[in-house]
Amino acid sequence: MQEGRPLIDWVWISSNPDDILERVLQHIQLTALPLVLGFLISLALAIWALRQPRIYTPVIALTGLLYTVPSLAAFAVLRPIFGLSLLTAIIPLTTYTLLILFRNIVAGFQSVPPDVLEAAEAMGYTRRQRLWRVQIPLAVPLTIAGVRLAAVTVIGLATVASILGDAFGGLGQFITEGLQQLFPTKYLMGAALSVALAYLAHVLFVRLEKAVTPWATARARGIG
Amino acid sequence: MVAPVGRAANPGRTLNRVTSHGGNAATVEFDHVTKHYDAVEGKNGTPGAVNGLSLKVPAGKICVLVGPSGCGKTTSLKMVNRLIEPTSGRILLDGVDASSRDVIELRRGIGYVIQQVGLFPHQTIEENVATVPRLLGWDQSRRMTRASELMALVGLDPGKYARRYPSQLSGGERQRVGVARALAADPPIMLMDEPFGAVDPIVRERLQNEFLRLQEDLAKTILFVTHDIDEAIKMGDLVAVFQLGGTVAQFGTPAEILSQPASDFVTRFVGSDRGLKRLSLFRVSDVALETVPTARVGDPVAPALAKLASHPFEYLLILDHENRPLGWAHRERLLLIEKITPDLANPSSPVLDRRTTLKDALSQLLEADVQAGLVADRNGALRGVLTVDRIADFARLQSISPLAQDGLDED
Amino acid sequence: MVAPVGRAANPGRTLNRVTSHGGNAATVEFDHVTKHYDAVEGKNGTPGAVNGLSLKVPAGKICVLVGPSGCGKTTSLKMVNRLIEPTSGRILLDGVDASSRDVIELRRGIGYVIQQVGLFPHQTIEENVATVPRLLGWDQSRRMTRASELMALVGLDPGKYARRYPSQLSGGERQRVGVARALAADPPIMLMDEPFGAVDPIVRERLQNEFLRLQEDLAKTILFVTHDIDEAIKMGDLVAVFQLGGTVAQFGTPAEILSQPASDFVTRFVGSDRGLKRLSLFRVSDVALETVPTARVGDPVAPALAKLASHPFEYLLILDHENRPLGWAHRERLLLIEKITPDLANPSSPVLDRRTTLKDALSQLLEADVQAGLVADRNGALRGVLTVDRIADFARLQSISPLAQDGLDED
Amino acid sequence: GGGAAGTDDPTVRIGSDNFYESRLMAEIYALVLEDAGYTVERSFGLGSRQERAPAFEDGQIDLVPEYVGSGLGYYDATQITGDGETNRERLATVLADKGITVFGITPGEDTNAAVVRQATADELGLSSMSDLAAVQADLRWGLPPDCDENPLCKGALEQYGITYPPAERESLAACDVPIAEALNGDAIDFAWLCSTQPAIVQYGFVVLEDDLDTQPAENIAPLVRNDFLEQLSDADAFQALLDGASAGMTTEELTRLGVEVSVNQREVDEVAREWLEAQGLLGD
Amino acid sequence: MSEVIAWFSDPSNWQGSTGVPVRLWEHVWISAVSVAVATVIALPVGLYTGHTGRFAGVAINLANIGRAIPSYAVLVMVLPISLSLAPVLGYSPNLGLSFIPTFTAMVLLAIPPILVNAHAGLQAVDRDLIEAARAMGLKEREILGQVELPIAMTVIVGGFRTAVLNVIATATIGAIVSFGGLGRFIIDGRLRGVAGIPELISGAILVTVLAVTVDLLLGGLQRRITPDGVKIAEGQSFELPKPALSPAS
Ligand SMILES: Nc1ncnc2c1ncn2[C@@H]1O[C@H](COP(=O)(O)OP(=O)(O)OP(=O)(O)O)[C@@H](O)[C@H]1O
Ligand SMILES: Nc1ncnc2c1ncn2[C@@H]1O[C@H](COP(=O)(O)OP(=O)(O)OP(=O)(O)O)[C@@H](O)[C@H]1O
Ligand SMILES: [Mg+2]
Ligand SMILES: [Mg+2]
Repeated sequence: MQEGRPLIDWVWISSNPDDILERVLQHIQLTALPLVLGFLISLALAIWALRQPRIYTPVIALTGLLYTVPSLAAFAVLRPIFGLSLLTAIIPLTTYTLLILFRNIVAGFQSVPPDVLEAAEAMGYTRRQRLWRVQIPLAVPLTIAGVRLAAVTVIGLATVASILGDAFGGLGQFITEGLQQLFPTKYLMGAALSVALAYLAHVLFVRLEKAVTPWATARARGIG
Repeated sequence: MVAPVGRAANPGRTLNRVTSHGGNAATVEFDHVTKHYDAVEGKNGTPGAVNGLSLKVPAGKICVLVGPSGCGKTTSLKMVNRLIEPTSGRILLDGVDASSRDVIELRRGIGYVIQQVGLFPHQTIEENVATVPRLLGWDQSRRMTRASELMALVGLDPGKYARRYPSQLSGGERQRVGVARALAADPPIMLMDEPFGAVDPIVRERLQNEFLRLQEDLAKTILFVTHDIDEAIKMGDLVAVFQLGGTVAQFGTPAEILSQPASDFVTRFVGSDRGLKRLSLFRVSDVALETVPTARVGDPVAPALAKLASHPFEYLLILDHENRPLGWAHRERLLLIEKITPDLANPSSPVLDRRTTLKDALSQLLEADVQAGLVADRNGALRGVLTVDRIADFARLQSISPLAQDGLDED
Repeated sequence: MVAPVGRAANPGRTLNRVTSHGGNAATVEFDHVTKHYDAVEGKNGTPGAVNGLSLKVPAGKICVLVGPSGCGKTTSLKMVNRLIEPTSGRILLDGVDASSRDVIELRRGIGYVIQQVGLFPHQTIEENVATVPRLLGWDQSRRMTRASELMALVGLDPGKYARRYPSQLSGGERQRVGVARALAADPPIMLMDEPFGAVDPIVRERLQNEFLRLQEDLAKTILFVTHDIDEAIKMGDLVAVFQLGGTVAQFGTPAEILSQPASDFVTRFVGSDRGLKRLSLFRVSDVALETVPTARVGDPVAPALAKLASHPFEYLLILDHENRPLGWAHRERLLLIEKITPDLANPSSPVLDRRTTLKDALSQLLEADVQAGLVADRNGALRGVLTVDRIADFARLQSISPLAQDGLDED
Repeated sequence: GGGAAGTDDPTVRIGSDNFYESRLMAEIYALVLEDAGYTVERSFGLGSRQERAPAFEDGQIDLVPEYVGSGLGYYDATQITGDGETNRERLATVLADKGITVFGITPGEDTNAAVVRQATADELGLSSMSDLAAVQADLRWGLPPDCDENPLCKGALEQYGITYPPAERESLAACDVPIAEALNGDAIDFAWLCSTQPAIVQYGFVVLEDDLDTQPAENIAPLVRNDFLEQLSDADAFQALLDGASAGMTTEELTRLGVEVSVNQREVDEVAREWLEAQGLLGD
Repeated sequence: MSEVIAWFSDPSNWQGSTGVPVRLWEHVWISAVSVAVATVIALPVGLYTGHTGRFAGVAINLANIGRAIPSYAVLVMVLPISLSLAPVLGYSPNLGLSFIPTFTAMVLLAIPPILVNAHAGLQAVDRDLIEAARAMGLKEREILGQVELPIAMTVIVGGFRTAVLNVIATATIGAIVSFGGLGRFIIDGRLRGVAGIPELISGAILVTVLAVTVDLLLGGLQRRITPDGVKIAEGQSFELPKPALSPAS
């Protein structure tokens, strides 16, 4: 660290807005793709588990297993296979979302009150109608809570993708570069921006949850 | 012979207006229906949740299934819309075996109301009510019209409630929405499982009355589950008393159940004040009234005194010019005067409406100074006097030959 | 003058055995107590959940707080054990301001039973019951003894239930555990908030009776919340009818409330069969019985016929040698014989226990062929005859001067 | 722009390892090529040589700056020498089989440097690596995790009479930030750094002379895939551009630019462009 | 794959200070210490906010967002600080080099799930139950200890499990700052490129096996620590196991 240089170098920040924006967008991409993919996979698994409760435990075990694979190792193993493509970064990040998303989606479906399901059945909803018009909408709050949690987690994890190369660096790139340059502004900003992004995602999903569940009472929603 | 009242507690009701197959209603018949639950993980199966149930509900009638907890009421109900399939036996709807019909289409033609209401929390009241019409593919505007209509029918202002969510309603309001939703596609049959069980007694009473008033016009065939015998008597054209083990201890009109309990179990179940409960099935208009000595304001006293002399009663009932009763005057107060004046009248008797139930009438009489109820017609003119004795006599006659009294139309 | 019955529906009960300060009981007094809730996040505060409540409950009595939903019953109750602190006013327990006492120690001396029971799911029944003794530092064996004792007291076999968990009990059994737990440290005061609200009517009736029987021995001071007026009348020595806005519409004995409702609200709240309800406060033994012509089996017929001649009644009541009534014989059947034989007796009248409530007695009379109830003493010997007219007369007298009839001991 | 590039010339995919100097050289080459009208795609920061080399051999990138010593060592450690040009030729021979051409080297180099704190040097009288053997037991050694299999690490130490593995050893990647910090923070007494690493200047570390010449010459040269070169309209011009850029990069310049990036915390692309402009290597 | 098997069957990988047993022990040790310290920090906070409802929004939001803090960044950011504090505070610089940065990163990683679950577990306890306890004269401390904690224990241990899982998987990064543990195999493997992949995969397998084993053990603990009455009650209302990882927070 050079003498006299402030911990946070505002000049650098203000003179590199494009760089910062590019990295932020990259980070968002690194987070959003795994989230979407992970969500689709988890939803399918959850629907399957609801029809076939037996698979719940094995799926939890498997997704739990994937969750514990150290990310450094996952990236390193996948790189020779998938090369420098985005897939190498996306696959491990996706697998990390599965445990959280699957559990929450299932919990969401389970939170549908049995009397509501029975009423739907008694009114002559077909299985499909019941799924799409009753179960899925009512599973939304817990599902979004899961997506929110997964988003925050992946935003943190995505910083590790920078080991794959600058192209997948996202905000992790600032951390890597900042350390190589012994430039606190950079690595602090990398960390701070990823936390800020997490906060934004948090707020976004909390808002989204409110917006798509106008029926929920404030109490049912709880905190966090 | 006295014309019986199916359910007199709701004075506005005229049961007989509903003709057997009039309106949109269907017969429901249980034909030796049995349901055994399979043993599920750890739990024992129930040997017979319902055992050989045979029961025929005429179209347009309310049949109440009543009994202690766990006796198979809900199970019986759910077999009608095939939420549960019977182990054996058939359920016939208008003579057609329910099991032969497409289950989705069958259910859309059967309204279903449950204690927990089961409203869709994510849909507005309007959307909830229009659920079955939507399933049936009605267009938007027709659905919304229907929803408004039904909300008005169950006493909810559509302007105020249409856009609310169930969580924004009180328990009583939710129950009404539940009823409206079940009625949406004008189903010939309604199944109601303790629909008013979760609301407080005051609200429950109101909902019961409102529902009976509705049913007057709707004339659906209704299976109604409750474990409250008073509710059963009040709501039912027919009552099936279930006992543990899923059998019917007695099936009949409320009057039959109250006057001739078929077993000790039924006797205990209907309770120790059975005699009084039975009085609530009849109305003042069902009793032959007594005549008492009367005189109009302005009449000379002498003939009135003469009437009194030939009567065991010591009071004269004073009427106004339109024959409306003003009150009683003791014989002795008449001795010194010439003309009947209004100030002689002591209004210490209850005035009874002809549609008051005998139970309420008796209650009012017991509290009165002069235990003779003045019964007036629509214009307030005296029709006669009801005494405790008359009620007692009536009750005695009824209990001697209750079946002869029972005029419920059979199909 | 007739001795009134605090709560006659429980025939085994003798209220007056409890002396005012006898047993372990305390007076509870509300002295101008008001509670305003603060507005909380979004919700408006309630201007006055309870408004200037003044009420004095003598030691050893059950005071029922009854009223529609939201009228402040629960709030009032919770101020006694300071789960809620009053905005103004004082609550005195045996004359001592509750707010001046250590809140933990105060609460350990007040039993608390709620509708949801609030049993600890992670503790066995035994541990649940012994909660307060444990807090008070009793040793293990004393706690377990006490728990067994209490379980037996509320009718749960300790051998069978002690080691179970709450989730393994039925609703009614859980309520009993709730009561046992509240009684564990023999607190002088019990607060019960709709304790029997969640169980079905049959179980509720049983729990009510059991509790009244318990209270005979325990003689706690009890504040009991319900919204069911029948329960209030049955359980209360005193009843406070609350109305919306947190004020007391009427405070008095059940008899007062029923015979002299203080306002339209109370009238509507107690219901249209108030007169009959009031009859349930009295017992057959409270009514002056009629004497009728009687004859023993084996007696000559002639004197009996003579008695009948001097009596408006046309039936002779035939007794056995121990004066136990056998049944009625019409005058005409006596004309051709010489001695009274048992086969003359037609047993078509109800036999009434002296402890039967008048309401039940009336109900039984109304159903009978001969509407004259035979009242016997402990040995079955005839004490007299109760007719519908006698009950009607009794009711009229009661409603003329109900207050004079009311002999509930005051402190 | 100079305009050496033909219109049909393919995009140049340039890679680099994940540290500033490799990025810097890659950026210099990229800028020169762009200036000449080539289209460049940057895939920098691909990790260590071990991770980057497979990607390069697979053809996922076309060009990468390489240290001729370590680069040769990666394939055949027995061939390395202390002379840059020799190393380049040998590396070119090795890579010819793999379809890779080695362009001209920079005059400057960045060798592996055995480094101690000034205080340690003073106290123990250390100036060359030969001095280490006598005090080896007193030192806490910061060695890369792969030292065991690396002749330039384990082999070199043993040549200096140091018993391997030393008693007190921390596993820290060479030339990286943590190892420099650890040395500065007195968690280790000996570290393998890179000779141009700014931390040496910054923290005043003493570079011990490699008196037995165990470390190879580490001049830098661009490695280019032949299949890429074949697609160029003028491969010679292409090489001339890069050789021209490499020619100006002396050890002093490398060190100075390293300080610019790591100590003055300037952006690599900015420093690279500035240097090229100063060298007059950019068209305008 | 066969190379991975070969790696596992090579006795040299199982011996000495760089062998699997030592690395495993180091890994377990750092994980245990970090989670323990995180528990000491997070549990009281979660219990406080859960019991009182006070500061809940702040604490839970912070904890939730804290999940996004990159452990790697924490590690290298702490490194210079912990090294420079060594002479000041008098601890060994070696601690400052490897233990303190790894430990700090792991503690920060473990705090959010423990805190959030402790909070959510207490919040989920039926309010009537707490009121009943209060009415019986239980002090706030007793309510927490005798009612809320036992009932919330399942959820609380669930958060602990998540924390342990996260920490075991992530403690590998300690190898970057010369900390031992199973991360050594992964980091070293990476440095050795293609040749190191068997070692790297072996390391990853060891980490995963460790994590899953510990998770199963904790699952057993969780079941054991859940009061019987609560288990029975839940058995009656749930068909599938409840999510322990993310209690809808
Ligand atoms: N799905 C099921 N599996 C096994 N047994 C069941 C099932 N549903 C109900 N039973 C049992 O069948 C019997 C009848 O149940 P049902 O629900 O019909 O009673 P109910 O009369 O409606 O009682 P309640 O008044 O409590 O609602 C009970 O003994 C009940 O325990
Ligand atoms: N914590 C609170 N904050 C604000 N208002 C409250 C609170 N608790 C109760 N109230 C309000 O105070 C009034 C009285 O409530 P209380 O619970 O005492 O009624 P209740 O008579 O017990 O009713 P119920 O029969 O429904 O139990 C109601 O209007 C209620 O909404
Ligand atoms: Mg039922
Ligand atoms: Mg209440």
